Amino acid sequence: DGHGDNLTYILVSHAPDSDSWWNTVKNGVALAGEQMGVTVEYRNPPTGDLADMARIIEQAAAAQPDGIITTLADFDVLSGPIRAAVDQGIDVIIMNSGTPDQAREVGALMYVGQPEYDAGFAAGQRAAGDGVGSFLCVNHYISSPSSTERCQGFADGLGIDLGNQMIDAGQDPAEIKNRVLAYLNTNPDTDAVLTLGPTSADPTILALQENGMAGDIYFGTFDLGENIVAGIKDGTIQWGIDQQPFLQAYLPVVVLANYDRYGVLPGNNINSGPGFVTASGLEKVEEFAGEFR
Amino acid sequence: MEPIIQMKGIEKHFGSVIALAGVTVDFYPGECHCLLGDNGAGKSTFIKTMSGVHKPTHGEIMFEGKPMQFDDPRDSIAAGIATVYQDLAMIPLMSVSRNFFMGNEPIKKIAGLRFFDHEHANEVTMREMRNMGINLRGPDQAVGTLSGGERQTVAIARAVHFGAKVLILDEPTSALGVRQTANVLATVDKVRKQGISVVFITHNVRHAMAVGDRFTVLNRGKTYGTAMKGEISPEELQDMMAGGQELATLEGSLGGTV
Amino acid sequence: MEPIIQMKGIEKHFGSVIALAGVTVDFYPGECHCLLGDNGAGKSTFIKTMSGVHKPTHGEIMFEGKPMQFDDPRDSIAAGIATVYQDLAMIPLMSVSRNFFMGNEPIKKIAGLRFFDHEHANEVTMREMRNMGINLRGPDQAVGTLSGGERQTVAIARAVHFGAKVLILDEPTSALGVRQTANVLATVDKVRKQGISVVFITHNVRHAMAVGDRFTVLNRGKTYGTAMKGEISPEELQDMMAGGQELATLEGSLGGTV
Amino acid sequence: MTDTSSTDERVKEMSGLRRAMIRPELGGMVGVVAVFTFFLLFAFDSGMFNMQGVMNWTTVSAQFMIIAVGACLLMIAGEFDLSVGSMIGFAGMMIAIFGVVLGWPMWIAILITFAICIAFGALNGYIVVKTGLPSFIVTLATLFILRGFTIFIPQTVESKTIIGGIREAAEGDWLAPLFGGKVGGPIFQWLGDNGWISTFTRGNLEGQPVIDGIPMLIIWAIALVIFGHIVLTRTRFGNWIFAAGGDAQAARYAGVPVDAVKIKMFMFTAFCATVFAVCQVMEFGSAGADRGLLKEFEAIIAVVIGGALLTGGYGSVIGAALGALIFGVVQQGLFFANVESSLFRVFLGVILLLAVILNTYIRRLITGER
Amino acid sequence: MTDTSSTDERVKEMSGLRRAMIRPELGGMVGVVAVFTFFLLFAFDSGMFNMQGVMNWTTVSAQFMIIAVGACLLMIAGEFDLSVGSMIGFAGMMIAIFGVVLGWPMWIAILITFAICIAFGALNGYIVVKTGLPSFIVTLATLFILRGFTIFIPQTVESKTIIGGIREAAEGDWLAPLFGGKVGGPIFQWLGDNGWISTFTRGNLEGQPVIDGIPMLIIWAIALVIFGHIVLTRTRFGNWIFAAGGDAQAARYAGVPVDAVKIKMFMFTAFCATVFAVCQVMEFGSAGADRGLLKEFEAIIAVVIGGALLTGGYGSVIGAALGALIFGVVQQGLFFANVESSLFRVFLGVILLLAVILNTYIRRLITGER
Ligand SMILES: Nc1ncnc2c1ncn2[C@@H]1O[C@H](COP(=O)(O)OP(=O)(O)OP(=O)(O)O)[C@@H](O)[C@H]1O
Ligand SMILES: Nc1ncnc2c1ncn2[C@@H]1O[C@H](COP(=O)(O)OP(=O)(O)OP(=O)(O)O)[C@@H](O)[C@H]1O
Ligand SMILES: [Mg+2]
Ligand SMILES: [Mg+2]
Repeated sequence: DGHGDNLTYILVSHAPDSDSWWNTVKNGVALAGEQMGVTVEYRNPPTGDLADMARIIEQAAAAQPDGIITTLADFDVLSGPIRAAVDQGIDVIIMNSGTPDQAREVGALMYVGQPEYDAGFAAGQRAAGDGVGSFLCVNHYISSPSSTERCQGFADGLGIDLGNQMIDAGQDPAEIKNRVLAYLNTNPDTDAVLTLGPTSADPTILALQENGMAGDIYFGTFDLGENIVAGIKDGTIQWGIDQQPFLQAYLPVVVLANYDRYGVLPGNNINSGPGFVTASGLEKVEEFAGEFR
Repeated sequence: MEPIIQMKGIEKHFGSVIALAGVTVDFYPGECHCLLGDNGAGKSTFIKTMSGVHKPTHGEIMFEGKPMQFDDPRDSIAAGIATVYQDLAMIPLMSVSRNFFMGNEPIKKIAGLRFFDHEHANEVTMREMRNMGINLRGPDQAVGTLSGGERQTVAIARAVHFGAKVLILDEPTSALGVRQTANVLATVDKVRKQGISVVFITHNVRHAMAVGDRFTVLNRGKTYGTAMKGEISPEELQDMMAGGQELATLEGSLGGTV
Repeated sequence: MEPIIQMKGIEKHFGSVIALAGVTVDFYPGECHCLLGDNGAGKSTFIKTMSGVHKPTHGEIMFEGKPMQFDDPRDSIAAGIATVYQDLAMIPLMSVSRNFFMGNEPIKKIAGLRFFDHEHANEVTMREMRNMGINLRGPDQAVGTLSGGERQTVAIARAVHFGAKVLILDEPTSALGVRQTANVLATVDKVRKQGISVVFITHNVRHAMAVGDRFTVLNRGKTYGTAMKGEISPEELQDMMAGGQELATLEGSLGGTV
Repeated sequence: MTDTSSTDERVKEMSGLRRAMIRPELGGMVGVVAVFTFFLLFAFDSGMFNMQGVMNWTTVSAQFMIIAVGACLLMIAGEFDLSVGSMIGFAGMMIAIFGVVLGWPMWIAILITFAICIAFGALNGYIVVKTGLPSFIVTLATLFILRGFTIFIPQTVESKTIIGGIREAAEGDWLAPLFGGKVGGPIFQWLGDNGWISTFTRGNLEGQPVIDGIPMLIIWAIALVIFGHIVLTRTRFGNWIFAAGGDAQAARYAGVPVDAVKIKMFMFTAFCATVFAVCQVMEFGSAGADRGLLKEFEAIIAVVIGGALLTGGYGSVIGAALGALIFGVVQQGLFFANVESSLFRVFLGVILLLAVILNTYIRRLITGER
Repeated sequence: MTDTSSTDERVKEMSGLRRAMIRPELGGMVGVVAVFTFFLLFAFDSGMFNMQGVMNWTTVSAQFMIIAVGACLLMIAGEFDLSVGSMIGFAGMMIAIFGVVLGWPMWIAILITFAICIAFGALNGYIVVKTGLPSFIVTLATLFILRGFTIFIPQTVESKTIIGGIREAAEGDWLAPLFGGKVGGPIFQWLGDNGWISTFTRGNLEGQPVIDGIPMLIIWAIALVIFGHIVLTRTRFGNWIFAAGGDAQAARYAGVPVDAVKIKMFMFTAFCATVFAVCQVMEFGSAGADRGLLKEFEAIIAVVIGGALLTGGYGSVIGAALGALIFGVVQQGLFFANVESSLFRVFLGVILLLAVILNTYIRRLITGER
């Protein structure tokens, strides 16, 4: 229809490029770009350094795209470059991390995502309802603030102190597995396990299978993956919190494209999560886990 | 008599430096051939082309009458050339006996598998070193704890022990004491008598005269001349070694040869 | 005459190895004192305790009559002792002139700031090397491209240039050609005449006899004896250097001294 | 022989015991004793020393051992390999691509992966020996290149960075159990039935023995350590490894095929990394683009704690194995002892420092180094 | 002087131009030309070469330069420092702890942080020179220890791993703008007003120049490069740095205070890392436990691309700065050129390899190395 034919958007994430979860986001933007007929580029700091990410946002602004979609992993670091981009007239949508308030503060159009602390808190409340009184948080990315927020939110939701219940698990599956085993061995009265993504969930499933606690101990996890879905199916995992990264990537592209073309904009932020995925209704999740789920 | 090695018109360039500008020398079995010359004349470079460390830029090497190309010291060792380099080939952290047998490890078969025969190695090492006049504390002493002269002796003993047809010694006596020097010269003499061709580099005219059968002087990368024993006096030889330039004279007693 | 350095009962142990077992020697200004002895006798270790590389396990060092402790080569250099070590003190990747002035960089003031005076350094280096009989390609040539003898010459020229009261030379001539050797010996002679105390280590009896005023022989970490010039013949000296043990004899011409 | 050494009056007496004690492995042994004493005192009732606990830190240590053996021999040969971690990720991903995405039989996938990875190791070695560049730089480049491909390939072909389903694909394969299986299951069952070893008291495995077999990972670790130790100390090739690392030029002069030795050691390191990767994907059933991150450092640390010299020419495989054991025990022990887990890095750094200082002292005693 | 060199008939002629060209920096220069040619061809209209784009890769390069200068001098002095990255994280966290958590005036926080970090650098150096251990191992230990504290301290005192509010705490401080400020704002305003540089064409900054000043980061980078270059090539201390790295024993024999030189270089590296960290926290306003990850490698890579020898004794600060420029331009340029980001590592690895091979060739020409 001739409106805004050559639209270009850039999505900037904070994830190191080996982080498997972000793959769904890449697939989401690719699909949205194709469907909307726009170009979407994906960029991220290779080592996950947020200061590098700030430079990438500056770089993105210098490239003069029609819009930027970015995470707000650390408000202090990223607010400057994002505001600068907004100030020069680039439309910005915040996705994944940060809060709706922060998004408003930097002048973004909207926020699409799942506030991490809130998601952890909701999960904690749910677990408290199920009678959980103590837990183990398997943090495979200890230096990232959002990981810690999830654990903290969960503890607060349970109404207990986080204390020593969060372990720095590292990224190696064997080490994660054996650290979980070691912790549970030393603290056999632990009621629940919380993992923060496939990286920590997959080895934890194996650990629980090995020490016989699979299905016995309360097990919740953030984010989905093939093994997590299988775990939910066979009852090892009670629930997975799906923040639907696909939507976090897909929707902003659609919103921006329509905004640029027709000036239409939803009136509110979009919470893509937390959605609790349980054993009921798993087929679609199963089919697309790791790709679109 | 057939020469065992013929070096024909050897040239060697290092980048913009011409270290050898065409050197032709023949080496005969049973003879001790002394290579003499000023510092930087190219002696070490020359014998390194013989032992496969450097590939000559131009020129030909004939070994036992056949053209030969050594790509690696391994090849020359396999052909029967043993070399004692000026920059020593010893591993300081390894024991004397491991160093002695480096590259020639004795093998003992156990259940069909080939193992390093440490007992044999230790025994031979101690014996050979004693023959050279060095009493080791033990075969497992690290080479790094030996004095410079002691290391030199290990290198020479090793080359003599494994040397087959040609033995090249690059300034072997320079770091040695009087007694060790006498031993090395006696060894050279003995080896030569066994029909082995010895190439001997030295700056000491007297050492050269003592064991040499033939003398070749290098000067600035070229052959300055070759002489047989008896054809030349120590004083003449010394003048040639200094490249024909005048020597600084001492008022004192340093008459004659240095 | 007052000795400039007195070494009294120096002992040096390396772990379980006793390298020096009590050595006492005095060094006088204007004299060339030759240190002789077998390989591993402890000569290098001895002069290293003098130049601050090693700290003696026991014993005392008196410098100009006062007890002195050198914790570092810097201290001995500051006191006026210049040393040419057997294991050379050259940096291969650095240029000849930077090596020459290493530790003694000439300073030029620009706007009150102290800068390295490269022109001066280059000029002095070229001149001093030419005096020693070495023609450098240029002062910025890397030391790594020099032959062993050429490097040795740089080290000696450097020590002579900066040496103040004592010049220690550990086997300086061992790697040198005839011409360079003559130069070094002439230099030692010249330096000595300027009233500097020279400590000269060598295995070559003739070099020792040529420039030495006093001869001390070490044997297995102990003093074997000291003699003045004229009191001793080359043959006697050679026997002492060999530690009194018999020399291997050559059938050939190697009569007299090695 | 002894009489010769005793004739040198310049050598002080050294007792036979002291001489027997002073070995390259001594530092590692002291470390092991220290570490175990520490945890026996502070974490005895934490379950660290019951069957399950022992199996726990043994498995972690075995993992370190597998890569430490390769790193150790390579380090003794005078080089090191920073691409081990990336190689682990890459190897796992290749198995997933061949075995799951392309659906080839698992044994073919495994063998091809071994071939590719060993070829990469050979390439590393070839570049190092031909250009004379430090291996630090060359393998740093490979680190980036391999990791880049490990992320890029699965993303391009499958649009994901974790590929699962490997366990299913390996079912019934003859080669896969050699990496992912467990041995001795019946024995443990029998032991458990007779009450010789404890059984689970909770959960759905209640009544079964706490250990259901020894993972092949541990068998591989032991086999590689023995193999490496014998090659290094008892063969001609072992002498060449020492020589190549001690002084490559000197070794070359003496006729040691230094380049070949170094290249072979790079290949062996790649082999060990691949063994690690295959065991891992077989156990966990998936390959991820972020597997093996920083493993190269852990291998180097274990080797150095075990007494090897970073600059080559000195070290011991047994020492490296002890280093790996220390590393594993400390890492898991801190969890058993309930220490704040972010302090693990601080501990690791301190232990590393202490270990190398001790080892340097021991090495000086042995070699009489100047 | 020239006549002396021309008297040696054994030296082939070398043209004056060739001789002037062959410098340690040559590799870096060739690399810069190659990289710019590449991106001018493939990313010209991507915004990479407009004012804003130039500022973007300049800033990134300046960041690399700051740590590369320290790493370069240290590497020439024969050591290297793997703890740079952890030091950056640690320094930032210290400023946050002192300035925000404890609420001290920002200039005190900055000065104390400098003091602590330089003391850590000195400790690194002290351990290295006193024990004779390779700096790889010692600083690897420091890497873990510092990172451990950087995670542990904020978690203990604040129970989070990011501490913000630094910009607010630094308001009105006299020292902070030296790191976080921008200079030349009025000039750019004037340039923009006169149409000399482009201005924003939309948004609420419309009409303002696209660049509102040069960040102090860039000023620091330039100042450090100039300082490092002069010290290295024109002073006595510079000669000592070369000597200490070329052969420590030989330098010691010649009376160079090698230990002091090395310790000072470790301190200077720590200083550079702290400058980096302070600029970063002042610009971004928060300190995080994961800041600086892997920066040590980036510094080493820049230095090596710039022609320095990993084993010490050879290199150039200008070269290191060019290396940092190449690194920065490539990293940002690939984003401008929209290359798949996982391929960045592959590029980096390949560039690193090519650069060192070129540099080795050049070095051999210069030094006539054997
Ligand atoms: N690898 C090399 N690269 C550059 N130049 C070299 C190399 N090897 C030797 N040269 C040069 O070649 C010349 C001959 O050196 P060589 O070592 O052969 O001399 P030499 O006769 O053995 O001297 P000396 O008696 O001092 O040992 C010297 O000028 C030296 O600088
Ligand atoms: N740092 C050290 N550690 C252990 N042993 C040493 C050390 N330095 C020297 N030695 C030993 O001390 C003894 C004396 O060595 P030194 O180098 O002083 O002998 P030297 O008289 O200089 O011999 P040469 O004539 O061969 O140079 C030797 O046996 C040597 O092995
Ligand atoms: Mg020579
Ligand atoms: Mg000596």
